[in-house]
Amino acid sequence: MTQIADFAIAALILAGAGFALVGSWGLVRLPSLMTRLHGPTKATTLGVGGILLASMIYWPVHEGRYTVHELLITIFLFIAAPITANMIGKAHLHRQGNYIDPNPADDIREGLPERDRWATFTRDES
Amino acid sequence: MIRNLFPHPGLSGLLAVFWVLLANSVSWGSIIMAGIVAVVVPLFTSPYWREKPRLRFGWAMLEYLLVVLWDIVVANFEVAWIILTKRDRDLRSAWLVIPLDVNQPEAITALAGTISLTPGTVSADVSACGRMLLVHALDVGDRDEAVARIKARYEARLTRIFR
Amino acid sequence: MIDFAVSAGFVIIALALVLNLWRLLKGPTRGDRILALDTMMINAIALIVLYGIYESSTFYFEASLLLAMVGFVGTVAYTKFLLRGDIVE
Amino acid sequence: MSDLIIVPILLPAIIAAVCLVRVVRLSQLARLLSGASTLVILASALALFLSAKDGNITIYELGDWPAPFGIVLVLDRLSALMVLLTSVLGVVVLAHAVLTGLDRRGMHFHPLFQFQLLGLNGSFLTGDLFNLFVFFEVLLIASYGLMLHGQGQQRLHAGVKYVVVNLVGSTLFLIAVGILYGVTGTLNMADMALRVAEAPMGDQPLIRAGAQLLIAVFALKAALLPLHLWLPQTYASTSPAVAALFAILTKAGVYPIIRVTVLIFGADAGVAAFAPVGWMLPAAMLTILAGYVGVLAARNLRSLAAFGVIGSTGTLLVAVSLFTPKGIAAALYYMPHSVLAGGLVFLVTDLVRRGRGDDEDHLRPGRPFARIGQVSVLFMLAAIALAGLPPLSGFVGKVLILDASAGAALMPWIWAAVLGGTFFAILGLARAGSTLFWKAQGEPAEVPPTRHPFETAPAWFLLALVAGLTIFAGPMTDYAGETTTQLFERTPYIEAVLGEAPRQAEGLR
Amino acid sequence: MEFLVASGIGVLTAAGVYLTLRKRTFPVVLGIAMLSYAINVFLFAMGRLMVDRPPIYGKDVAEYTDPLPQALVLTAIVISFGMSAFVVVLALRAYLESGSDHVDGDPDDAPDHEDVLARQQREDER
Amino acid sequence: MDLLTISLLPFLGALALAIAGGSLPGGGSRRVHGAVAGAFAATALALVMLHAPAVLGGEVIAERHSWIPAIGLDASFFLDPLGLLFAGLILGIGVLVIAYATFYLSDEEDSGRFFAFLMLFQGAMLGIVLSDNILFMLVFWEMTSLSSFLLIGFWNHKPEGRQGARMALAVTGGGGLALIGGMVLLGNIAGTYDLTAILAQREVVQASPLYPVALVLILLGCFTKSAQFPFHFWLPHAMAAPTPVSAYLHSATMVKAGVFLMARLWPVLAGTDLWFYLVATTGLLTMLVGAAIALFKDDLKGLLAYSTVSHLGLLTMLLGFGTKMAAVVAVFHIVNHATFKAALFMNAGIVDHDAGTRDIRRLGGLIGLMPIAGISGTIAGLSMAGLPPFNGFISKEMMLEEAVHTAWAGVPWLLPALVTLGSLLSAAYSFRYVYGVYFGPRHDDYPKSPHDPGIGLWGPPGVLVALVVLIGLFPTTFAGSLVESVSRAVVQDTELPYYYLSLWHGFTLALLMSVIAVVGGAALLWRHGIAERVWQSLPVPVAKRLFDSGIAKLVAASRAFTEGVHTGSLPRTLFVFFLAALALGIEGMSAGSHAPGMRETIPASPVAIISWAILIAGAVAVVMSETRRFLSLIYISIIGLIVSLAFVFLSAPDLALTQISVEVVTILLLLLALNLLPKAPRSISSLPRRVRDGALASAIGGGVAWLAYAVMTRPANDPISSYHWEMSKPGGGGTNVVNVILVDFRGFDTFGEIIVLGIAAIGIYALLRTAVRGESGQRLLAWIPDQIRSPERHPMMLVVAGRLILPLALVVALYIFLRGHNLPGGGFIAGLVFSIALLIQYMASGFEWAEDRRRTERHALISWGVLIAAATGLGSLVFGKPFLTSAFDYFHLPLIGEIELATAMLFDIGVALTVVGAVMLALAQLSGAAQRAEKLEPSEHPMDIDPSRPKEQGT
Repeated sequence: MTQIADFAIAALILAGAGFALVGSWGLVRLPSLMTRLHGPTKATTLGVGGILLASMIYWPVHEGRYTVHELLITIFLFIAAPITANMIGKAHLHRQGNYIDPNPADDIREGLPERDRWATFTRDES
Repeated sequence: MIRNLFPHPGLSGLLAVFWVLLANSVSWGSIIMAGIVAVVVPLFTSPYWREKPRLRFGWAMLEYLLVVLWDIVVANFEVAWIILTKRDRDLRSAWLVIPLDVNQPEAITALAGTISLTPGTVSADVSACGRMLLVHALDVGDRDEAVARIKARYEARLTRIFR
Repeated sequence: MIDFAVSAGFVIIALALVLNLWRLLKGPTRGDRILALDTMMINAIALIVLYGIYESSTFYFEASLLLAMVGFVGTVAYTKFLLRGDIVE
Repeated sequence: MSDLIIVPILLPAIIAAVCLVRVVRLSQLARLLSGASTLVILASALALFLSAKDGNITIYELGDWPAPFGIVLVLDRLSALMVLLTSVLGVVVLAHAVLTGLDRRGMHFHPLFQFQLLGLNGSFLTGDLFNLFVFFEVLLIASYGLMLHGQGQQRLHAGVKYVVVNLVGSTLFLIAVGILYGVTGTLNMADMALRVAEAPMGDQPLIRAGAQLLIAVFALKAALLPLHLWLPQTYASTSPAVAALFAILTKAGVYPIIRVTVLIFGADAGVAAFAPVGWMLPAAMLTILAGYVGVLAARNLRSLAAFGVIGSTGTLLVAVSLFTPKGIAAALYYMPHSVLAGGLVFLVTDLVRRGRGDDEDHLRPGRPFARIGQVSVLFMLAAIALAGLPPLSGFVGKVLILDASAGAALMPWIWAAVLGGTFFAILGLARAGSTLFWKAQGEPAEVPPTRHPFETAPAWFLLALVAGLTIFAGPMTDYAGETTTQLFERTPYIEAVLGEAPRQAEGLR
Repeated sequence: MEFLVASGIGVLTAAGVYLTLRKRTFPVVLGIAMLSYAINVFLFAMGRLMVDRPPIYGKDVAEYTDPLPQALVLTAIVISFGMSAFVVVLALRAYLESGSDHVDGDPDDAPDHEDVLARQQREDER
Repeated sequence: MDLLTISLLPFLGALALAIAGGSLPGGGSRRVHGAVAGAFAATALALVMLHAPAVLGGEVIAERHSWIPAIGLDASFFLDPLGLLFAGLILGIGVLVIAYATFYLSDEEDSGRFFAFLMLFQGAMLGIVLSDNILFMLVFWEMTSLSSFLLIGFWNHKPEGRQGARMALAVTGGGGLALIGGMVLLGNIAGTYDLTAILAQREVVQASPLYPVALVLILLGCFTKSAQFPFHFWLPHAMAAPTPVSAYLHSATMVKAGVFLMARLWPVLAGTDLWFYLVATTGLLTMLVGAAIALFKDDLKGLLAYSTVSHLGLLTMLLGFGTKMAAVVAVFHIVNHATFKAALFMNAGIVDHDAGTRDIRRLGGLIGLMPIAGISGTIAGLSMAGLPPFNGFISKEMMLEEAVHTAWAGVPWLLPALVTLGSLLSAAYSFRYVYGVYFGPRHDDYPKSPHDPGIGLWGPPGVLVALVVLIGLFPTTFAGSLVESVSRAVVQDTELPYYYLSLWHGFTLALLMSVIAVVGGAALLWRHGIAERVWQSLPVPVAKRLFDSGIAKLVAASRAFTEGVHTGSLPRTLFVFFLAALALGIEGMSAGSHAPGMRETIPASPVAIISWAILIAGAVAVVMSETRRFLSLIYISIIGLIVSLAFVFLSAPDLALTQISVEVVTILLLLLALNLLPKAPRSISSLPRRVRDGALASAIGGGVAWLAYAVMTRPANDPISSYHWEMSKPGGGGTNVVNVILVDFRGFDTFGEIIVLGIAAIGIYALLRTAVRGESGQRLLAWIPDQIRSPERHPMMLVVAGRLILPLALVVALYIFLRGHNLPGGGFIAGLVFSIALLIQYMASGFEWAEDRRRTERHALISWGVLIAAATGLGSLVFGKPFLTSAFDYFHLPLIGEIELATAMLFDIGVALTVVGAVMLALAQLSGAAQRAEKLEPSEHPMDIDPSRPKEQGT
């Protein structure tokens, strides 16, 4: 039983760490900010999630105590990650859309239809 | 009376659970403390959250949660695969515009959060009128289909949770 | 086995941190840097949790909890600064 | 009785906190409370002084934890003297501030003032090195607030510098404390004295480095050349009444130099023994000259006073840096004089400034003003005190210092610096006085409606104290001598702090 | 490990010293922040380094990290936080009063405001 | 007590006049003031005279009051014949001068002030001559300089009065400083400051290697005071003072102080070659120079002033001879000079007062217009010239006699010749005075019509003139015993050489010299015009101009130095500080032999190495991004993160928690500030400067690193914290030792720490509250955002997340707070977490919106925090325990089980409250200031976009 659990723990740790690395690799490798945004916010959530899960299994198996408070970290991350992504996205839209950042990647200037529809660019006066 | 004591019943419940998780033990002590927390904390925070979301508790929530978790796991692998293998020029990243049916801020946020958490998509902005969501997708074949999938898979369930 | 996994996990995450640093220093846009910093923070959370497993110790849990809870505030503030200049208005 | 020691620390804290409450903050009540508190502190400082006068060393173990494990307050002659000085100056400056309405010209004057007293008293009473750091920070942050009180562009810019310099200084303080703790394993000064004496040879260079850095921090606060560069602009930019209180801030740097060097890095400290003795004396001599040359060079009365404080502190430090019983005794007599004279000069500066309207305190002829006669007499006497001329106490102090330095290796230089500095001071002060008071011609300046009839009273009171210091120079020098004896006889101090058999505590470790 | 910590302290100190010697208030403030990082670690290190021996008392715990420096560092952190906050605001306030952010209050040699758009487009993001 | 009373009387008079001075308006006041002053002086004089018989009879009246026994500075007085002579002069002439001044001053003048100063001076002078302790004497010595400063500058509307006063103070005060040095040295040589005791130690003193130094210093004091060449120049400029002052100070008393002191110390100091050459030469030179200048002064007072210089030189020279006989002569001449010179000054004052001018070229023939003044002036003048039968003749002749016997550097004729020349000049200027004023051609254009003044003015000089004549005619009767006993006192010997006071000594060489002098003087006056042309053509440096330019140069140099060094530049200040610290650190480390540490080091893990590299990269990045401030803020976060990780790794969870939360607040603060600051400054320091700073920074960094390494690698020295560890649970009731230290063992530190935080916050508040006013307020109003801003202020998602985070964070804060005593956590961290949660509300929904929902005043939070902490500490006093003694106990509650309650928790509540109050106060106020700048409409909604919100009407 412990064997299996240990295997699970090890696998989860490695998987989690692996996802973290892949996410960070994505951050380095992907071509533009909007695409890079995908890497870390996801891979790291599962990355951290895996390690947290490992921790949650580890404690009852090895120390004889149940711990669930790792869940709290997950909760906070799940609240925080989308907000961060959203805010970074907005900031990026804003700066690219207003020609502040010189990097023309992401097609934002060309690709974003009807620039004045979005909260970042316009204020709904209605 | 009850209303005054629990301005946010949902929140109170969440906080109680939260406390028990924090204390990491299920004992009378922690449960009583959880009760206190559930009462006291919302009293303090309710001015900052006046417009309470209208929620429906039940299976819908759990189902939604499970679906999202599953999607996170699955999509994580997809994105990992993309990151590791796809070349930049093969990447079909695109902007998706999702018209919204839900209109409570909490619901929109939940939807946007879900979209962001599930890999491959990031919600970047809300429209100025609040009825559309701007989503960036890392690699998508058919935009309309992606939009439809999001609406069906998440938004539909959310409308059941948020009255 | 666990020991090996944890040790490997340390190194892998540390590598991830280096990758984050690279992006953080390189940019090119400010958004990239903020994103890299945020990622770094999340990787750090993973590192701390892993360390807790490694040492069989619960003393470090709060550190990761706190990092998860308040870490993003900094990120939000940076982006708000980019958007508006003023982070509280 | 024993709880009396914390009154000068605790009372201002409580009063300041109460003064922050909105109701109190916006009413006359703050003045009342602050005044009452300052008077009570003075009373308790007097009581403490009397109890320490006979050579008793009183220990107060905070939290009932024995030294060196907890923090102790130690009342001996030296700390009693410093606390008394602080309280006296506090009363005077507060009276001046209230009479001239300074406390209404900005926010939070009274809480800041109380906090300032708290920081000063705390740093004089504590027997713990890190606690000293904390109180230093309290007195510094309060002084930032007071220094900026009333604001204005010049003051703000000077404030930035003052604050930054002191922050950097605090950093060094922590480094020094860290090293000393790292090597000796203790923070209590008495305990550290024992441990430094026992330190193996290999540790001694580190201890000495820690000692030097620590003294450097104190020298920064004491404005010892070349670490005095922050002072002129700071003191010249703030309101003179606040600067009057600051006259004791430099002494808050001198006090720990004496305390720490004599107690911890005394004769048995190996290579760390009297670590600063080599460099402090030349630096102090140059400080005198820089200060008094600055007096001659000053273009307004505030910077004149600021440089005067530098010169005066330099004189004090010359005596200190001899690190002989005679030298320290001379320093301890000169210390109250320096504080009171510095305060007096700044109070007079304020009176001049308030009288002269647009001319402020610039050293240029202006119009006569109300009570110019009285103020000119005050100025003359303050100048005599500052320059250290007879018949006021500065002269006595100087003679003591000259006497103490007779026979020192650098004696000719010391004498040249002390006397030469005085010469510059005479020239500068005579110039200033004749410009301000004798050249005042024309119609008298309009009297601002806020002038209080008794606004010169605090300055006169300070002057009376200086005179008292002169007349009672005998008892004062005796006290200084006894204090010095107490300082150099360290065993009673250490035993008082650590208990009769300090090594008993060893068993626990 | 000791070497890493010591050299880390050294680098932080050097950076802090360098920055505090700058002639504008903002880097000086940053320098002070750097110095306080350095000093916190320094003070902490004075209790010697130990891995996984937090000073939480337990009957069977034989080894522990020296708790005293940690307490000192906590005090120092709080104090330096208060001080930094004060100096930041003071720097800002001095700038507002005089329009110059030189530490010595010198008049600025370049205008701070010009055509916002043009400036930002020219600004090199890296 | 007599002597103390005597010396105090003038001071009391001064005090009385100072206090009552202003209270008597109108013209009559000066008479009252004069009467008061005169009464005090006369009383003192009477008291002195009461002792005169005894003193002259050889008794020395001594009196000792202990003052500062620690250095042997006692208030001891003694009255011997020398003292008596001078006291008599001071008080006697003082009374006369006061009487004279009462009539001399005009009604407009502040006579109260005048007499107060005069009495002050009198007291100081009296103190000098009565002191039996050389340190005590110094007190009075400098006081004479100070009070004469006031007197000379009495007519402060005149620039020459102010300048003269400053010059006098600079010279005599400066000399006084030298004297202080000399006296202390003398006291150290002799082992006592007691004058009488010192006087008996001639051999000891003169054998000391320090004797020359002490002598030179003391003589500097004497020479400056007595206006000896080359310090003579101040005296004529002191003539800007009212005439009574000149008469008093510059003839009779103050300038004699130097002579007095030389006479006083004559027994110990005189008699060596050094003394002879220094003193006699200086005196001789002064005599010649003074006389020569006097001859060509047109101003009566100037003439008299230089004549005084000359006569002082004479006296000095006599004392310098070092023979007893010369000393006797000196004593006699002191008496004589005092009488005729004071009379002449007053005479000049009368002329000035009644003829309206003191210019000798505009005067003449006054003898007919003002016979009384004329006669007395003539007599005094002839006495000064050294004509019989006046007293000046006798002493001068004795002086010439002494000169004849004295060889200078082995040249026997030099001194007599020069002395004769001096006498000649002296006679010439005396004649010039007498002739020029009273006998020369009469002028008709006097500003006033000259006539004899009332007795008030001519009476006092009349008394003196009478003395001149009487002493001249009957020297033995009127001065004999006085001179004798004074001379004994001066030489400190009962044996005096034989001398005989008489007008006629027979045909001696001295008589010849006298004749030469008188005849030559008359001839010189006859040919004054020629002499003057010769004099004018001489390149004589004008002392005043030299002095003025000297002072100006000194001031300029001081300014250059002071303003060059004290630029107030912060980088410079810090650079010096860092350099000093570096030097001191190196100095400390290089002393003794440092032993490298033997403690086993911890192997570095890969993660640690990588973290280290990241840290360094972050630090370098911060430094490199000086012109891009936003970036440097991002980079600095890296450092905070790595430091937190290090704390986790190195067993400091509490520190990690604190670091993490402080980090966030700091970043928010910096961002708030950066918004209003320039974000990308153009100019940075020059390259050499950066290199220089970088070098210093690296050196310091290296030093600190080295120190850290040196300490870390040695075993701990039995730290006191082992006690904390042991006692934490049983004594402090908590298992988190760090926390127990914070709230219990060292709770006092924490108490101070929250006060610092509180003060910082209220300081920030005060700074920002005024930011909306004045220049800063205008700048805020004129502020335009320096970036393009997105229109959305309160993003919906952020608001919603914030709503959720707030209660959760509160729970976490509560949790961290409650467990702090036993596990990582505590009040400070809890307070910070709470604050951050609140700050999210501010960030998400805006300042106004969040402020509206605030229910407690933040100042009050700080107050309550401090008060609760203090009250907790005070609670223990009730139980007779010291401040901050903690108590804790375990309670068993049904259901819940055992819980622990500790007062330390209460203390921690105080900490938490203060933290929340301080952080919120600081940050909210900062963002509030920015609100002013931005002039935005306050929004009533928490978020900008809310589709569920009912649409407003009309849109």
